Amino acid sequence: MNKKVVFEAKNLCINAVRDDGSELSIVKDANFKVREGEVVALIGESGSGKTTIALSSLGYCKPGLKISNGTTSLFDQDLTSMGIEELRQIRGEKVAYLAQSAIATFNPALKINEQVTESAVIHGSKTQNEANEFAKGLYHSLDLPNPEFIGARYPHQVSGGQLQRLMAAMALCGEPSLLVLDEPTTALDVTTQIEVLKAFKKVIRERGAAAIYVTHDLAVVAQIADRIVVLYNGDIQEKGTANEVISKPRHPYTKRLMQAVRPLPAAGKKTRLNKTDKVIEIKGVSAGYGGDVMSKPKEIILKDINLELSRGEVLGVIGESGSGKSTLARVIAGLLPSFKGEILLDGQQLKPRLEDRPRSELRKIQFVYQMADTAINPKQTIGNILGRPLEFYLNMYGQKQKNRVLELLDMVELPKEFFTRYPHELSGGQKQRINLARALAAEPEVLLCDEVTSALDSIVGANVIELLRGLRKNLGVSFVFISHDLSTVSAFADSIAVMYKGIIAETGSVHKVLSPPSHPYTDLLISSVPELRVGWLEDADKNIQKAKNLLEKENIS
Amino acid sequence: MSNNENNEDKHYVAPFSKEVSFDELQDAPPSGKFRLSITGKLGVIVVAFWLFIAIFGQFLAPYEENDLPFPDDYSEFQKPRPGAWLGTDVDDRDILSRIMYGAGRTIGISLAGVLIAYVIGVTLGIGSSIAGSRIDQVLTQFFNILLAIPTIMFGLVVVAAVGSSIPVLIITAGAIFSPVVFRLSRALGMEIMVMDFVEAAKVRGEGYRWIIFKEIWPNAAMPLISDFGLRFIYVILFVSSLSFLGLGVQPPLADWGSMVRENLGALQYGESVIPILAPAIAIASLTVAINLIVDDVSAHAGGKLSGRL
Amino acid sequence: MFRIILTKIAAGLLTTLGVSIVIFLGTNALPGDAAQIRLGQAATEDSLRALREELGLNLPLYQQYFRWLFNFLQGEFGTSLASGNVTIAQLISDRYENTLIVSTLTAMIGVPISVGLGIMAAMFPGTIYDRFLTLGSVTLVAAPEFFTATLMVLFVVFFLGIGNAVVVGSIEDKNLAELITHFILPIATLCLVIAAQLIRMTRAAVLNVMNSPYIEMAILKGIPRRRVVMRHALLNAIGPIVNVIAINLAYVVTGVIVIEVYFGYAGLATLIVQGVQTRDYILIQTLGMIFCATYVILMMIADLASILSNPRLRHPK
Amino acid sequence: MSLRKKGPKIMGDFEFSDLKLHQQQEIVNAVRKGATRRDIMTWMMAAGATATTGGAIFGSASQVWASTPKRGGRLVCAGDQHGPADTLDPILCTASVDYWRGRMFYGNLVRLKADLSWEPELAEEVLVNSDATKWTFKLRKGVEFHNGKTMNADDVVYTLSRHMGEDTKSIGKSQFDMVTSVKKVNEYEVECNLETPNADLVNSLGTFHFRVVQDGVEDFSTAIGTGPYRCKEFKPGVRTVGTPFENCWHGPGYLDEMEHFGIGDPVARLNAFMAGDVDMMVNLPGKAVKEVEAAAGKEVWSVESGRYTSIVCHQGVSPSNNRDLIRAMQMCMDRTRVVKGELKGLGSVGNDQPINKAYFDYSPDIPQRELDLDKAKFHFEKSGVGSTTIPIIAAEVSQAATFQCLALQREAKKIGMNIDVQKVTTDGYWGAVWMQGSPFNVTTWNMRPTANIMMTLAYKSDSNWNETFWKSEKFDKTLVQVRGVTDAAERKQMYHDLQMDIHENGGSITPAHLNYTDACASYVKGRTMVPLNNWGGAEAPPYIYRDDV
Repeated sequence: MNKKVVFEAKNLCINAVRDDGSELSIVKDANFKVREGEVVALIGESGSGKTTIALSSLGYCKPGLKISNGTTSLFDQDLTSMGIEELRQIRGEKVAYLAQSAIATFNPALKINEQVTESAVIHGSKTQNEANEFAKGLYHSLDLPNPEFIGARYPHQVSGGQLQRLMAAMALCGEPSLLVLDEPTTALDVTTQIEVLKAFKKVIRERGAAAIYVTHDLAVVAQIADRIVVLYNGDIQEKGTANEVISKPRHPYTKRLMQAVRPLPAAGKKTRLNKTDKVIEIKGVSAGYGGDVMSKPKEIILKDINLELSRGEVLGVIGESGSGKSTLARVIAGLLPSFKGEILLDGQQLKPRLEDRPRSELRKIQFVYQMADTAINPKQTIGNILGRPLEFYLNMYGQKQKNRVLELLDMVELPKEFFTRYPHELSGGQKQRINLARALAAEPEVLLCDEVTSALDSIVGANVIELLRGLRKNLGVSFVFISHDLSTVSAFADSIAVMYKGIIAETGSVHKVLSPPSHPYTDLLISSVPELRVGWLEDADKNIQKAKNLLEKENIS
Repeated sequence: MSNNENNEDKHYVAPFSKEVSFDELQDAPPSGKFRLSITGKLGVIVVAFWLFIAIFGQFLAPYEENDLPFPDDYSEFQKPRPGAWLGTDVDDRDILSRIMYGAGRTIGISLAGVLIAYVIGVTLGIGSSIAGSRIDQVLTQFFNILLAIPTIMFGLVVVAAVGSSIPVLIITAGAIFSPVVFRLSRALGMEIMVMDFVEAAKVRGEGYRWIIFKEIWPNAAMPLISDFGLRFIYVILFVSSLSFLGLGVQPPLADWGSMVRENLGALQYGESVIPILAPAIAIASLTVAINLIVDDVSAHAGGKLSGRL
Repeated sequence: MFRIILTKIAAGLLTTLGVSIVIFLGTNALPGDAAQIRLGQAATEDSLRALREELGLNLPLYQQYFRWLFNFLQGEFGTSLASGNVTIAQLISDRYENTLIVSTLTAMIGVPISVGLGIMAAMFPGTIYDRFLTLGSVTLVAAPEFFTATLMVLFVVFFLGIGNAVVVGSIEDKNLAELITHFILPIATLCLVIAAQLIRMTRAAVLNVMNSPYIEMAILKGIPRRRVVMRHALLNAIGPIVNVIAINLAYVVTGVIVIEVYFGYAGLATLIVQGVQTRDYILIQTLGMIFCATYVILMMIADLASILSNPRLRHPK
Repeated sequence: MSLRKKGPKIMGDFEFSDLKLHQQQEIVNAVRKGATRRDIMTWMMAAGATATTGGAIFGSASQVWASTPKRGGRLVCAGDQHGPADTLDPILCTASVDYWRGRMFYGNLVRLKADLSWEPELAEEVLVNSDATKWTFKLRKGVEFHNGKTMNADDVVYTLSRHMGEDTKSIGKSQFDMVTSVKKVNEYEVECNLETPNADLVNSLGTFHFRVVQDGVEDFSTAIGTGPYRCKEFKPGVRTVGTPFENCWHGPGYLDEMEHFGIGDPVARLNAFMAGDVDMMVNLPGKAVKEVEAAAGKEVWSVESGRYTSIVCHQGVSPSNNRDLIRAMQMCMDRTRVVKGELKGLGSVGNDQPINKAYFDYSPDIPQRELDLDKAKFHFEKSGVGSTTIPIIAAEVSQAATFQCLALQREAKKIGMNIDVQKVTTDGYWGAVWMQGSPFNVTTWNMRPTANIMMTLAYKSDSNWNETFWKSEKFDKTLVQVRGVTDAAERKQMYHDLQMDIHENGGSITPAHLNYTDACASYVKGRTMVPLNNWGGAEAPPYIYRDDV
């Protein structure tokens, strides 16, 4: 209680200035404090203003935003009244920032060490040599491989997880009193996320720095935060110690957030399936990139894949990035022709190449992309987007087409007014629903869903899964549901295929796959899913290490 | 709201009502529909003015392009005065009328030339970007070769071989500028081709026509339009460079480039500089106006971060 | 990386080869053949036939092409048709010095200044300085070269009273001061011409990079503006900037016809105009090849520069 | 008939430098002591100059005469079009830059004077037989080429024979094609035998293409001639530099160095001249005359000439062979505007025939055709052309070439004649348009040494350059006959008839004769006034000097 206040926001209001000069309130009257050695989590969904608030602690607003009222202060110094030069002295020196994507925030043209040390050197707190030594120490404590030499590399030469940790080093090199971490683990695979989280926690504790941790993931917050501030639409809804907020949420919004947290991986409800009615059979398929069409590719991604999908079944495909799960979907869709093996649709062999497949076959398999932002054409109205498959596959025109589009909108729980709107007028979740509706318009037998929820906030994602469940029940469509998120998959799928380095590591019903003894990689995945309880991180570590060791042995043999 | 030290550390719950649903928030409004800045609007006004003159100028002009306002006066480059509001030119003709006649010719030639360049460049560029690597390589290599040939030299040889006439100028300009347009539209096409929505159309089984006209074109249009403006300026410059070498629009036909050219020599000794500079100012006003619009179109995004330095 | 460089060089050679075919076929499609032009009005059937045989014009087109290409590669450009007895090599060697001095000095003076101004504009976007520069370069882009040149002459020579309105005499006879006064105008005009485009493109390239997250990161690290622009932004903008520089330098060598005519000095660009006027196909072919090769080489250098400036290509994983 | 003339020394038309050194000094001294114009004239006539030339010039230029040619200095001369086709081979010369260079480096057998009469130069004596079919040239002895060789008959025979034969490339061959043989009589005597009489042959030999070169020379990358300057540097299309040739038979050139190059663009050329970067420029546009006259130390160098610009009416095709249409167009031509508006008075009104008062044989008795819309209308209606468009193909082949078409078009519109001026590029005009069958197109002619040469080239039925395709047996006959006529009155009448014939029945609409108008700095002295080309007929190099050294 008596600890010194490092950062304080008082009645902070931040507005966005539109092109026409009108203003939109982004942060409304926010008040909170960060004390020495304390980690305060700002939690909320996209658009809640959490990043905006976090950045205000560096005296910074994104272009187009401005502080309209209130103050932010660092060690009782008012940041809002400082000039650019004064702010420059503080940034990097007293307060440091860690962004969501290290790949984007590292300058590709400069060596890592220069970027890590430059802030400290420029602010004069260290000489270049001191900074170099200090950085090496940080690399050690962040468990980076090759700490002596990693700094001499360029950003593209190290992995994403390492880069994320290097960004922590970059922030810590100036020994700041306040760290601002903006979703620093969100872009990472589950297994990597745990490692990075662990490293962050370790250095924060070691250095005794205060931190503002911005995230939408309650489970992550539970592992690292001392206090939690819950935001919605620029307003603080609830704040308190981590324990209090997580164990006894009081505000309805906080409660909703808690509900949306993915349940632990467990077998979902059993659906009765006719296992003999196969929609898709994949037999010995191999595929890869490079080289000529139909000949053996230069880089093989998928090796000898065998899978089956019954009518009405949901097959979850899980694995980390690079495991080949998206490639599998592309092979089924015909975007990437396989060079070996065959795929059967309703017992009929599919041509490997998309161009060779008849329209009737194309209609039966529909692809749903991960990023709704890029998957729907920004220059077409929703009516056009949804109408096109209708006229293309089903020869449906005019009023009939329009009626069907409205039905589809209804089916994905969107209002009819959306018919004439453009995609940019919709929110992320709504776009993803349009994305789904477009696939459904074709009246397909199989939906290939590629990470359809991973770009969405937890509540929105949960809603989309709910929608999928309903559709499946009503329409009897089969799903190939690709995700890196074991909890989502286990909640929705009937069976699971675990992919690891281009092969199917394990496959079977959800129950079978999730219950031990399983493949060590599955084990690793299961134990890496964070639980919503304080102290899980430390507990999980043992299991994760065990799984990792097993996996290594497996690889060797 | 006043929060003292003690309040701050207490568990805080904002007031709420049961009705509030806490729905998903709308995405931040898009950085906006395209709107013109003040300078952009000024540009539009000037361009519109010149387009009007280009179409109707020859009907509104006080004289025909080679008429003499003062037949009994043998002195050129007279000061503006009633009867010749912008003065007279090197051959004692009315500059105002010639600018009005020239507007149609200059703008017409440039517009037609750029249109040809765009028809060739965009068709082949976007076609190349979706046609697959073989055709793409051949086309790219071909246009690279054309790019390597200096424009003015190319124009010179063609015009010298077949003679200078307005259709020849238009076609030559079109041919000269098509490689640049090709390169641009190919790059744009490539960029859009890898977008998921194009792939979605492919997975749907759409043919090239749909992909080109419904998926790629609407997204490529804006950048292409902004380049169109710049290209237009370059064609004006190209034709006036040819005029300098005696190969452009042939006098006595009025066109701005050759008007600048034929009057320029008198800058040292002409009685009034207004008629001498008027055609140059016409070119400058049109091109600057186009640029102002182009800047607005292309600066839609960009340059915002450096304001935070 | 060497693979990439080799591919680039191979592509450059391929382009040059393609250019040679286009130029050869293009000049062959022009009316009249070399023999007719050389003999002019004195041509008789017999003398034409004899000269065609001598020049190899009776061979099939592809053989003529290879013969020409082979000779060209050996540096045997042949004899000018217009003059009848002066070799093309002689004509070129009489002029390359002027072209070289103007293009080199323009590159040395105009390019750094323009790029610097462009960077400055990108550093302070939206300020009066930026607006002034942007508007200035827009106006310059729009001005025909001969117009800029005339204003320069009026201002520098007749108003300020320094410099020469034309380049007189040959380079060897001049001391440094004379070189400066004689070449100041063509170089200054040319600098203005290329500055217009360079400033705009540099500004755009730097601003484009300035929107990257790593620039925001640099700002948040408290890096001073100068270092953000010069080290963080510029290093990533080198590729496009070098590309624009290369295009403009190629223009300075090959496209300066108006400048050369206006300032009365003999350079390679006017030589091609004269070649066209006198229907001197051999001259057109040779100069065309030299110009295109200049362009290809400059673009190749630009490509290499942007490869070298990009660590991803320089140090593949 | 004997056309024997003798000259002890090459004579300039009006130039001080023509005089012997002691004569020059005497004049200078006399002027210093306050001698009057009359004194000088009398004195000059005693020295051999004609009274007419003396009278015309001395009055305005006594101070010029008062100064002695000075040696030294550098002169930079700016020509216009130049390029790789620049040549030092006299028989290939086509441009004024070539003519000027030729005079720097070479000499002719005879030289032409301002009134286009001739006097001996490398030939000491010229003899012709009575029917002008045999010409004999007695060569000057002791004339040295730049390489030290002495000029003799072999060199002259070689020079002249280069104009002969089917496949000669000589530009001047039409003036020499009546010559059947050139023979060396002895070391210093050459004889030409002609197929048909030509009393004007010797005038031709004074022109640009008949510069004397050394026997057997084929390489013209440098010039080995007998002229007052030797070729120090010659780069086609770049520049030419000459330095004085010490052993020149009439003395070396006055300048230490003469540099000569081309500036194609008229605006740039004028700029260069006004800025003082060049000392002389060719083709001063009429509209800049005022400026040059107003500038300190700059002078216009304008020579009245028979050069003209004209619209050609093809007599072999319709509608250009319609006499009434031609007459109507001739009467619509606003000649005053061409001369006053475009040429700014540096030219004279044309009369639809090629000969003007610059020629010796000009007939002043032909009535001047004026702008007369009433008569024009009468003829136009009579022609029956009506509203049919009359196309004129124009190119700016000389000053006013396009302008004359516009001056015609404007007036023609008033009587309902619909003229369409189709402008094409100058480049390629002579090959693609001129004499290629179009009914109306523009043309331009430089002045020729005699009226007969001029009319023969452009109007004789069998001339290659009979651009109007006019065929008149009577005209042709008279034209050939008059070459042999010695009686002055008869000759005058015959030339009058010839000119009248073209004026009345020819196919030319000739609105103006153009001066050769150039400009030079005031200190450039020793200018000649030969009206055959720019810069005083390119005859000045032996005399020109700088007054300010």
